[in-house]
Amino acid sequence: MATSPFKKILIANRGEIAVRIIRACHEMGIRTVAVYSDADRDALHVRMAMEAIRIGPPPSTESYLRIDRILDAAKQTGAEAIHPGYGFLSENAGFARACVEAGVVFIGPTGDSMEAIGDKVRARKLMIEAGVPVVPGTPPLGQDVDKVLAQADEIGYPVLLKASAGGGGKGMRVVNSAADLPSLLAQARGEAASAFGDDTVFLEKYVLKPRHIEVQVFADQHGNCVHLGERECSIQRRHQKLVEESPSPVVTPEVRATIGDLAVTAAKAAGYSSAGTVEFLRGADGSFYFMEVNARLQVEHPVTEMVTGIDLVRTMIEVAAGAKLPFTQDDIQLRGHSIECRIIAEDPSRNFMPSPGTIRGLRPPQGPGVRYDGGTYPGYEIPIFYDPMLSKLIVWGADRPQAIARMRRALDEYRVEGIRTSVPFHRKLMDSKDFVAGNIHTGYLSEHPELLKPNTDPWLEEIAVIAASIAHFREVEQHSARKSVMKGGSDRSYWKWADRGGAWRS
Amino acid sequence: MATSPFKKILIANRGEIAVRIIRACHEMGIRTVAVYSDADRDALHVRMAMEAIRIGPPPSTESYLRIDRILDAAKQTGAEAIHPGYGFLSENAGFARACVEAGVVFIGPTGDSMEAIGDKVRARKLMIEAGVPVVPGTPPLGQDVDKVLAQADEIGYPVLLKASAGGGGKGMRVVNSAADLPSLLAQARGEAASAFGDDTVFLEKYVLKPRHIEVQVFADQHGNCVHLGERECSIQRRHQKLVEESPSPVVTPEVRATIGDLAVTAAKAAGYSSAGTVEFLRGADGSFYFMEVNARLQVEHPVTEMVTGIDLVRTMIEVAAGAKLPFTQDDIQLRGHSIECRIIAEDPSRNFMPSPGTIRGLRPPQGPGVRYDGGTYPGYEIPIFYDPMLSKLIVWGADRPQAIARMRRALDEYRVEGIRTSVPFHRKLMDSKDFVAGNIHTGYLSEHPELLKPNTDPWLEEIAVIAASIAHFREVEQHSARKSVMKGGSDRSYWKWADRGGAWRS
Amino acid sequence: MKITARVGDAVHEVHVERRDKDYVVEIDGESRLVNADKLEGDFYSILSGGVSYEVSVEVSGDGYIIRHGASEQQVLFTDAGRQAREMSGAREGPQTVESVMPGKVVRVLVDVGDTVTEGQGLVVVEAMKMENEIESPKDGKITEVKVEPGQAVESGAALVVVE
Amino acid sequence: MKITARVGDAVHEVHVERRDKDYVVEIDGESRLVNADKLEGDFYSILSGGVSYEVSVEVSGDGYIIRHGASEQQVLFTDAGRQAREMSGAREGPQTVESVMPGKVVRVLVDVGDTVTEGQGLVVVEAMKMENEIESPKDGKITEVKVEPGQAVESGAALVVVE
Repeated sequence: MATSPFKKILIANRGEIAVRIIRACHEMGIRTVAVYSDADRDALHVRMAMEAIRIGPPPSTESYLRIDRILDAAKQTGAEAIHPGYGFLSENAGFARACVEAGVVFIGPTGDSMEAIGDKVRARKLMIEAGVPVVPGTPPLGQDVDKVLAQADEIGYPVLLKASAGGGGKGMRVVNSAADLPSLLAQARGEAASAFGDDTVFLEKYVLKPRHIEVQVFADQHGNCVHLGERECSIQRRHQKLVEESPSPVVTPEVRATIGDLAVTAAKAAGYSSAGTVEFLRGADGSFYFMEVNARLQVEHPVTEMVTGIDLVRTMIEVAAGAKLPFTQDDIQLRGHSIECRIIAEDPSRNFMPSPGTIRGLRPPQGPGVRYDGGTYPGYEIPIFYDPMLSKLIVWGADRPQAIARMRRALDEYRVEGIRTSVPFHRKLMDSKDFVAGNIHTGYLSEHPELLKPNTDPWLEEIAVIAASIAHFREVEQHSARKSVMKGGSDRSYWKWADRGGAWRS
Repeated sequence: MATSPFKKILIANRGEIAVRIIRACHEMGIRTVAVYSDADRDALHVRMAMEAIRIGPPPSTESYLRIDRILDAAKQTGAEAIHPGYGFLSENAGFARACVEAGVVFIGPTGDSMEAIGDKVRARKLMIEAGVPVVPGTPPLGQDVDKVLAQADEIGYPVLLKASAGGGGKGMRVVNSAADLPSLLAQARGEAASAFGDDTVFLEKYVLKPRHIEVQVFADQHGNCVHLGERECSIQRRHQKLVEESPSPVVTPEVRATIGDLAVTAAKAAGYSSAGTVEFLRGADGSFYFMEVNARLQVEHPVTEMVTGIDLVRTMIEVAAGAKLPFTQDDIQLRGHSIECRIIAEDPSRNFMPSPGTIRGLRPPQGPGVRYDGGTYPGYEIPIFYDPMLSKLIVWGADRPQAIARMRRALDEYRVEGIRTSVPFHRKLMDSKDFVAGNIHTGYLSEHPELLKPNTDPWLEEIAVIAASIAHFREVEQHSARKSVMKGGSDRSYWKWADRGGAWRS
Repeated sequence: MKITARVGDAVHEVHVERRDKDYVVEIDGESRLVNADKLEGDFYSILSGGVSYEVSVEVSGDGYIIRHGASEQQVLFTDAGRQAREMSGAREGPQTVESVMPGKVVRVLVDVGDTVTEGQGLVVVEAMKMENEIESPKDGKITEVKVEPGQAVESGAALVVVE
Repeated sequence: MKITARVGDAVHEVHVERRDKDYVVEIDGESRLVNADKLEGDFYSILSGGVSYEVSVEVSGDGYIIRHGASEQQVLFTDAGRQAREMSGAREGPQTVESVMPGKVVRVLVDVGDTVTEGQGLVVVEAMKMENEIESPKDGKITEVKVEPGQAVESGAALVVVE
């Protein structure tokens, strides 16, 4: 606390995670450097950072994925370290090495350990050698489709296509039959190439009704490594997480110790340092399969922070500067329950269709037990080039029922105008019997499309008609009044502009 | 959790505490009824409650202090219980009894126990009998000023004038010499009468450089009573708390156990139930004097919630419905450190002059470890009839230095436009060496007027001039542009209105 | 003022007038006195019969999106003639399929002359790193393709015509 | 555009002009290139020499209140004539003491003809449950009392005149 480990840190990311890291730095008395593409001149991370450097045009391949420009920005500003956030270059071993070569500390694992466990194929091999159960699967697939078909036959359908280089469901496809395989293979490769610049994919047995449960590990550069409990992330759409919680409703202290030890073993074997996540699939029978390691900070890290009381970003920075872990395994005590909802600019009632646009109005929820990690503000126009996540809404409660009740309350307070968001979906989910009982799996949402439909309470329809009618009445009334102020003026479109939110941004 | 203790609760309060209680009710699945004066039709608690009943004109004596109207509202809406919040009728034993007579549960202690320990004079007697050290003082003062002068002489100057009926510094005055006594006595009586409807005051020895440390107690109706640690509330102006924290930087676990037991003994002796606070003065020598009991929820309850993980408002509601305390003394574990800043609509650089007006813009701080309990919104006009507190900004950190660092960061994010607030003062305080070292006492602010002065960094002056100049340039430019849109129109004042925030509220 | 409001499939006849500081709102013949204050942004505080509603009212096309709690409801205001047209099936005849969001066309899945069925994918538009298939609103034949891969499109841009 | 800006006691000569999307801001002869985007409400994002400032700019009387972090700074724009008047001592002659806030007059502490000293309390105004003494801005004599106890006053209302 007394002295900051670094004087200045560059954040090689955007959106809520850049803001999250900037907050941690400012709390540590560290100056911050934001980088931004042309689409992000007015983004929140640029506003909040102490310095800001433009790194290129909107497409991430020309900006946030440009190692050379990011290192230039670090050199130009004298940043001593770089935090990569998640996504973009966060699991790029080449970037981690380039930082070291440029004399800048990379806040994360070394390039070597990243490659050792970050690559899914190599990680599987590592786990098999260590005796950790893994889901049956293949090495990277070749270009010969017939051979791929044979490999799939050997595993048995359904199979899962996965990108070697990335996470977050990009380049991932479920294949139910041989007939679907060629086209889905092409799609997966295309998506992998555009998301990670690498079209390598592989096949895996598709476990039915699995739960996604992951363990947070933390290691320093002195050989110390602990786990910080698990997160349950089974509520997903298109293989992307929408809701996460800690602890998992099905993990007992004994199971936690078992999978926690397994995760620590994996991290130590790879010479890992910094924060990392070991992902498992849990079958309906309670068996855990190793899935992959995310060699970076996760989107859902806040639920772990809420129950452990540990600031993961702060600790990453301290550990990157060479500090020993400030806690031992015995120090880690879980208190209460935390849930996170990823609020995305998508319309759940239209199958999560992207809903970019301008956020006209924004009221985040507040009050006890509510944490809001946002990356937007009123008047902000969401760029179409990047991830659709607007914010993470995180709550803490003394137990899971209290946390769910608090999340309901918080979602009811949360208001976003101008675009459609996942808020109505999240609210319905918090009322669903299965979620409340903890009976979920990664395919839960596709089995429950009713959760995506809008609410149709009759009283809600009534108040909606009342409100819309009064608003309309007032608009007509004011329009007439203003017309007379104008003394016959006719620039109606301008008035509409002035009335309908022009003042948000001028 | 399974079933709510009440179906509907009326909140006999306004501002942030009404909002706080509404949130707790909604999390428990309880319908809420707000009451409001004519000045509060558009207040946040009215917006957020499920039902809202008008109870009279703006002055609190005609609205929030009107027992008859509040009970009428409860009857009209079928509310089964009333939460009084703090201030107003919260420590009025007559109100507590009137609720019971009307068949409505009063969420707080019984009228009898409230009188037994709520009245400062009776409470002192109770404590003296129990052998708890108290500050030397008098019974309620009579009208004979000469007799009062004699009583003050007996105690020895400086003495403190205090209202028997109330807290929060209302009707409180420090008297340094006999010459000042008559006019200060009149002032104290006037203020007490207008704040509590009771002008009874008494004298007390004024302890020099004392710390204000209070213990949170919680009792149920079954004889169980625990303490939830202490709060340090020594940063005050005009005897009103501005910053509170838990734990206190000077209380050791041993001292905590001692004063905690003392507080529990006091609460049990009075047959107390619900949440209550036992206030102590701590002299520079480490000795504690009993000061008074607040037989209600305190403004600063959130810092206790943050370190204990216990929702005090929820527990008050459960206990009022007859539930046993859901925790024992052994269950209470303090984790980390929490600080609260009371953000008030006053101008610190003009000696905390009230700064009422319209909140044109509002951006509360967000992110990890930040809790914001607010009672306002952008466009809200702060009524002149009530307390100037806008919000409570609460942070949690793993230890005190982290909590202070987080509060600095949160204050830097917090923006209120249209009025002056205490934010700049709070920010300066968080940097002051004495505060950081925990070396504070209740007179600290009057000894450090430099904390009230605005920041005068040269770089801040430079950026202020740049920003103001560009804003001015843009305004002039836009004004010209619009003039030409108007084709010679001259309604300049209207345009200025439209440009300067008219869209906040129309 | 008379308004015809449509919520989903339901149609309501609404009449609104001011009475002092309040509004009298009649919906399908049932009248109620409503106090409604416009607050910041799109927010309204509405008191009706002692019940308090905090709603936000967003202007959207021909109507409004009303949000209450985490729920949202679209209310469309229609005049009688237009409503009749819509009811009698605007889906007959040639129909232009529009992009429902700004983005980049990554694939065009049909050619002029192709026969398509309702729900069949026509064009894939990428936005926010997500590929989205724009589907055919009805069975028919493609008479026009107005975009090509790589092209940037705005929300509402014409993609193909189905007849 | 030329502006004279006053911050506290300091006076700065400022020149602002546009250059493409940026502004050239010269302060007391020192020039810098500034990129400034106006965002929601009163917020500006300002980039100057790679440094990022998020400020809010509130219009206030003859100038602006600029907020950066938790700090605030008042910047007044004055023309030369007015500035000269103020510098030469506007405090000579009769001066009307105004209420600095809306509230209720609870006590008037002086009568016409009283001699007062700078800082002496003249009128007590109550707002937000707090009594506030309005003080005399200078030594002088009360020539007029414009309010009485119980009276409601707006911010800026004349209370007394000191000469």
